[in-house]
Amino acid sequence: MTSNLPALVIIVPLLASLVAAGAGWFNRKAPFYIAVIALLISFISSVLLLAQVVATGVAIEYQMAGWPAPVGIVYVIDHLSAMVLVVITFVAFVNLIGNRQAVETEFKNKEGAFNALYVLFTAGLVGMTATGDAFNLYVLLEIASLSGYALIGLGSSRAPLATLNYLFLGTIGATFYLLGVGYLYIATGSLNMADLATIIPSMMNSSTILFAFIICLTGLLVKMAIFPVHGWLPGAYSESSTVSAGLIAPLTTKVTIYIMVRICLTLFTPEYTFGYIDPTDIMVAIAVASIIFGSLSALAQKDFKRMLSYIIIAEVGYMVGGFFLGNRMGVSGAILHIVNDAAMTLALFMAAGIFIWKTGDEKQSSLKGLYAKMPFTMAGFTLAALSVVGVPPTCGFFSKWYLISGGIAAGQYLFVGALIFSSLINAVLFFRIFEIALFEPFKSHHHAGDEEDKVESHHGETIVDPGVIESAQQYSGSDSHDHGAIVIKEPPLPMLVPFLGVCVLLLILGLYSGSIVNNIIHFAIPAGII
Amino acid sequence: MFENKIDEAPLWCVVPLVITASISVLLFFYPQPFLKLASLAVQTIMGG
Amino acid sequence: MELFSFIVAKADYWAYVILMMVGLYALIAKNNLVKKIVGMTIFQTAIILFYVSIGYKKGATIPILHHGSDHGGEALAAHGAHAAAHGTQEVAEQAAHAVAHAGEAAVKAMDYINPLPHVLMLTAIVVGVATLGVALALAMKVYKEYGTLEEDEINQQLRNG
Amino acid sequence: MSMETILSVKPLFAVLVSLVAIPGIVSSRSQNIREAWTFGAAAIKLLLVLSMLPLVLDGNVLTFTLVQVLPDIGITFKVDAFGLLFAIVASSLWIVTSIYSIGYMRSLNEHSQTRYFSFFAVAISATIGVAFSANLLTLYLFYEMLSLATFPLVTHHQDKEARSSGRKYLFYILGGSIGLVLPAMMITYHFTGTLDFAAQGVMAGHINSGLALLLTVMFLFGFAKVGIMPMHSWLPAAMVAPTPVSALLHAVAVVKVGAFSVVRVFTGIVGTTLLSDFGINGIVCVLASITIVVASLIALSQDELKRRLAFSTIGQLSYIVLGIALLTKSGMTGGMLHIAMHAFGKITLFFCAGAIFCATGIKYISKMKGIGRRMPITMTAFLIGSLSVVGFPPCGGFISKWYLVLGTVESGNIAFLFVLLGSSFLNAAYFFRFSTMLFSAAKRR
Repeated sequence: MTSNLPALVIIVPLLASLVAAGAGWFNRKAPFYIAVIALLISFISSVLLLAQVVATGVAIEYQMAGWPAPVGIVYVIDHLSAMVLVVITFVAFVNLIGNRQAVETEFKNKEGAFNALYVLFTAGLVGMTATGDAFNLYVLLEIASLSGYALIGLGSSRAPLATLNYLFLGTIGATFYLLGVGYLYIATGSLNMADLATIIPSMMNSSTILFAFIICLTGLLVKMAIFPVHGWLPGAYSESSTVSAGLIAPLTTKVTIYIMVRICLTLFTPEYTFGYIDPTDIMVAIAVASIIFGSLSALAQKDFKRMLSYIIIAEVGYMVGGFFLGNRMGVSGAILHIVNDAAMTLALFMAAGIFIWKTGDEKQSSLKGLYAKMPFTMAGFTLAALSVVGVPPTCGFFSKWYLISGGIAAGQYLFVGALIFSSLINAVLFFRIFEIALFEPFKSHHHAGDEEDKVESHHGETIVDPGVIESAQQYSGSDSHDHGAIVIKEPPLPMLVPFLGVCVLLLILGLYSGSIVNNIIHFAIPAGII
Repeated sequence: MFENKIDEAPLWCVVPLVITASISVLLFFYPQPFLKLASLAVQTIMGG
Repeated sequence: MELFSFIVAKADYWAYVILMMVGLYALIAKNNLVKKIVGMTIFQTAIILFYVSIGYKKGATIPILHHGSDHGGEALAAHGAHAAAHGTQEVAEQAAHAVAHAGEAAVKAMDYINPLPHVLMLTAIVVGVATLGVALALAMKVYKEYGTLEEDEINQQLRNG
Repeated sequence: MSMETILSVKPLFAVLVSLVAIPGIVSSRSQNIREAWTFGAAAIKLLLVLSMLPLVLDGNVLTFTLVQVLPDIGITFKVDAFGLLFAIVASSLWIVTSIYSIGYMRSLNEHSQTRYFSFFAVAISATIGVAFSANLLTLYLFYEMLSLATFPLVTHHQDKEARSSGRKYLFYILGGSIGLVLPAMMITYHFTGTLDFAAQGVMAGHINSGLALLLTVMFLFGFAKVGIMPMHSWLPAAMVAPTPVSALLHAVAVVKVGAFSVVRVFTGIVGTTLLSDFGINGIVCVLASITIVVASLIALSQDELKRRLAFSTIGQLSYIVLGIALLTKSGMTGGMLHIAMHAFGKITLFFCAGAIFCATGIKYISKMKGIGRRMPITMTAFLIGSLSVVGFPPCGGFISKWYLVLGTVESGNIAFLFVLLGSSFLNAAYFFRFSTMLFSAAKRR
């Protein structure tokens, strides 16, 4: 059983997507549970894998169907991929259980399709992360992308157009990657990453390899939506339903960055990437442009999810810039930020889901008075926001710490400045929301008075839990002279608890970032990088 | 402007300010704890 | 003259590059969504052709083992140089390597075209078809929503609505 | 004297105790139970802090590392003499302020008192955290925590004025800490490889004079809570907060955290040798002197009592910076003592301002004529408080001023002596003119 864990991580969601699609015809609730169970198994397996890798210190190589490398396709679980696997499966699992209500209402009669796509997308990402084969990576990339397009396309009425734009650019990106792999194959005759890594150092000067590197990297940069090829991202993420955005936004860009790290370090080897090509200056310049552009554009957004989307573009800049600093601090920061940013983005999109559940739309101006209405949700949201700003001891601070340290060590002061600038802009962005939620009285877009009923009837059943009512009474009891009668109404516990869990995780990740770096990331970076 | 009637703030307000005012005076006659701590700190910084 | 031979020697590369650019142009510059989708397909097909061409060797035969027959090998050995010109030497060696592993030491890999890129492209074609399907489905939804497939008209509607 | 480093969880508990009380505060069913939680936490905190006093007076240092967050840097607590001095001031005044808060908030029937007491507890935790920080990263962590915890307190009234003040507050405080302190800290770390506070600083030998000057100035302005001009204008704006907040936070906790951080960084990170060798301390002295004089002059013209007190605070904070930057033993002792002495004096003044507002609803000095007749106890306390702030005997403020004056004389730079004496005259002017008016005006009428 344990020896087959690497297969389990991907096969279970892959099969579950088929089962869920079929089960949807017979039972409307079954697909959801199938998806949850599959993701849970996948999550547990990846945690076990990570534990095993950390304990033994040796990468696990799993031969699919028993064919050895370099002929067969192998899955390689090392420190880096095990960690990213945990991130992917965790985000997928928590986002799904946290948004159960939204799934039931937004995808009525499409439960089978939605859950199948959801799990398939996760399977694609998991496969991309685990695979040790450059072409297999392309296939899984497309599996993830295609199910991602379908998930996003199920969103609002504007979603199909946004998705189509995403599809065009996504296809360009993936095809570029495929072309790059083709050139690699011409030059080396191999598709196995480990095999390639042994061949490439002997043919450093080959222009074919250089071309392959550039084309692969370009494809991945398009896929991760770095400035100036970011155009598809804000539309796609903000028009999709919140459940899908909560899955895709934290993972797609982050996994693509992981792929970039993997390709640059494992496939092309650090000697080639940083020693021979040395793309630091140009890549950091692109990253800086992405950070500054993303932050400034976020400032102009009125829609909450759209603002988050632009923040993601800036965060992509953090990671790309940090990685291409080429020193241990910078690369550590980039890899740590993959984990941290996934958690932060998940928390923020889950918050967006709760806001939409509460107010019915996603304009920032609809968040009026929410601190009084939902203190627990807003406490969690505040924590997530502060993490994005980079306030210690939340995790956002520590990845920024490594990134800035790396920037100083590499002498890239522009990058350091951009990071600080973006922190300040993020502070402005989120405090603007805090202000709206704190200072302006709660106003519903529904007719005054019956908004609570509206929300309830809109969502069919509302689960009222005793804790919420109790706290409502106690608040109105002790502070009865507060503005009129503000009734606290938190979202139902199945929605609130996962969200708050993720928010607390942001703190835990922050406090234990030292252990994460020392025990995992340290081993994920080749010794050649100092 | 005000009548010559004594009308202080609530007791909960007056007590603390009397306490802090007394401490302010007390510290003139008995500054030892703070003075010792400060000179100890200065000693570690400036040496000697 | 040298330039000419350079171009001719890599004719398949030039073909795929031109096709790719045609596709990319349509993807970026065309206004109609279906034309964009067509461009995307051309773009993907260009890459498929590229892969197919790198697996091909002049005069080589399909990779089915010719047991007990060696005339093919002798006849085709002369074309080894052509294979090198195609830049596929390493590929050929690799194929030889792989076949040797399979236990058929007597078979000369030079006689066969490299099947791997072709097999890979089967997958890529499937991916391409799937992408095309999703894209067309989305285009239909867009048409239902806006009643048009022209991007500028859609944008006009978005601005007004 | 035996210098020993003792491993102890006491500092951690002292920091956490008020955080632990928050669930109690939030879930209390009545106001009295809620305030009981606050008092309980405050009392335990003070006892914990005081229990460390004998050990520290014997020259020991208590440390505790909570978690190693970065290679070589942990969230680490260290209790030394200076930290303990500040912690005693903050934790003892928390109790007093809690009593005062009850009177003030209840008599004015303020809204959201639960929120108020909760964030007050967070703020006090953060203050003690700053006092007990063993390295700059830990200090930064608690400094930011304090900035954020005070935001809901400053904007407590949730009206338009509170909103714009809140913005200003965050703009200076967060802007300073993220924009200046964070990069300065990271550059320091890059060159020295450590952020631990050492007796002689850590920069010497690693950082050249130009960079040291730049970093010092970045720290000085970045810790905007110390209110060195031009980073001061958040403080008068923050006076929209309820008076107990102004009293504890803007006379003691927040502003003194700024002063404390500056002192810690100057002595523990930059180091006195580096400061004096490159003459950086002279520049700091000049900046502090300008702030002292200008703030005192502005204070003279303020009609709103709390704003006058705020500008007075800005001036007094710079005394602390000046005292340290003189780099003489007396000056430094005076600067550190001033953290305590000024705290007790200024908090009295704020309490009085709040008491006046509670009893009469008046905020402006021009309307307070003859109020001493009506509120003799309050106004006597006010007189004592202002005597202490100005530095007259028999008040605590005299002691610290005395050492500061000695410090200027020791440093041999008479100009700063004149700054001190001159500003004291200004202080006297703005307090006593006011105090005498309060007592006498009604008679004339």
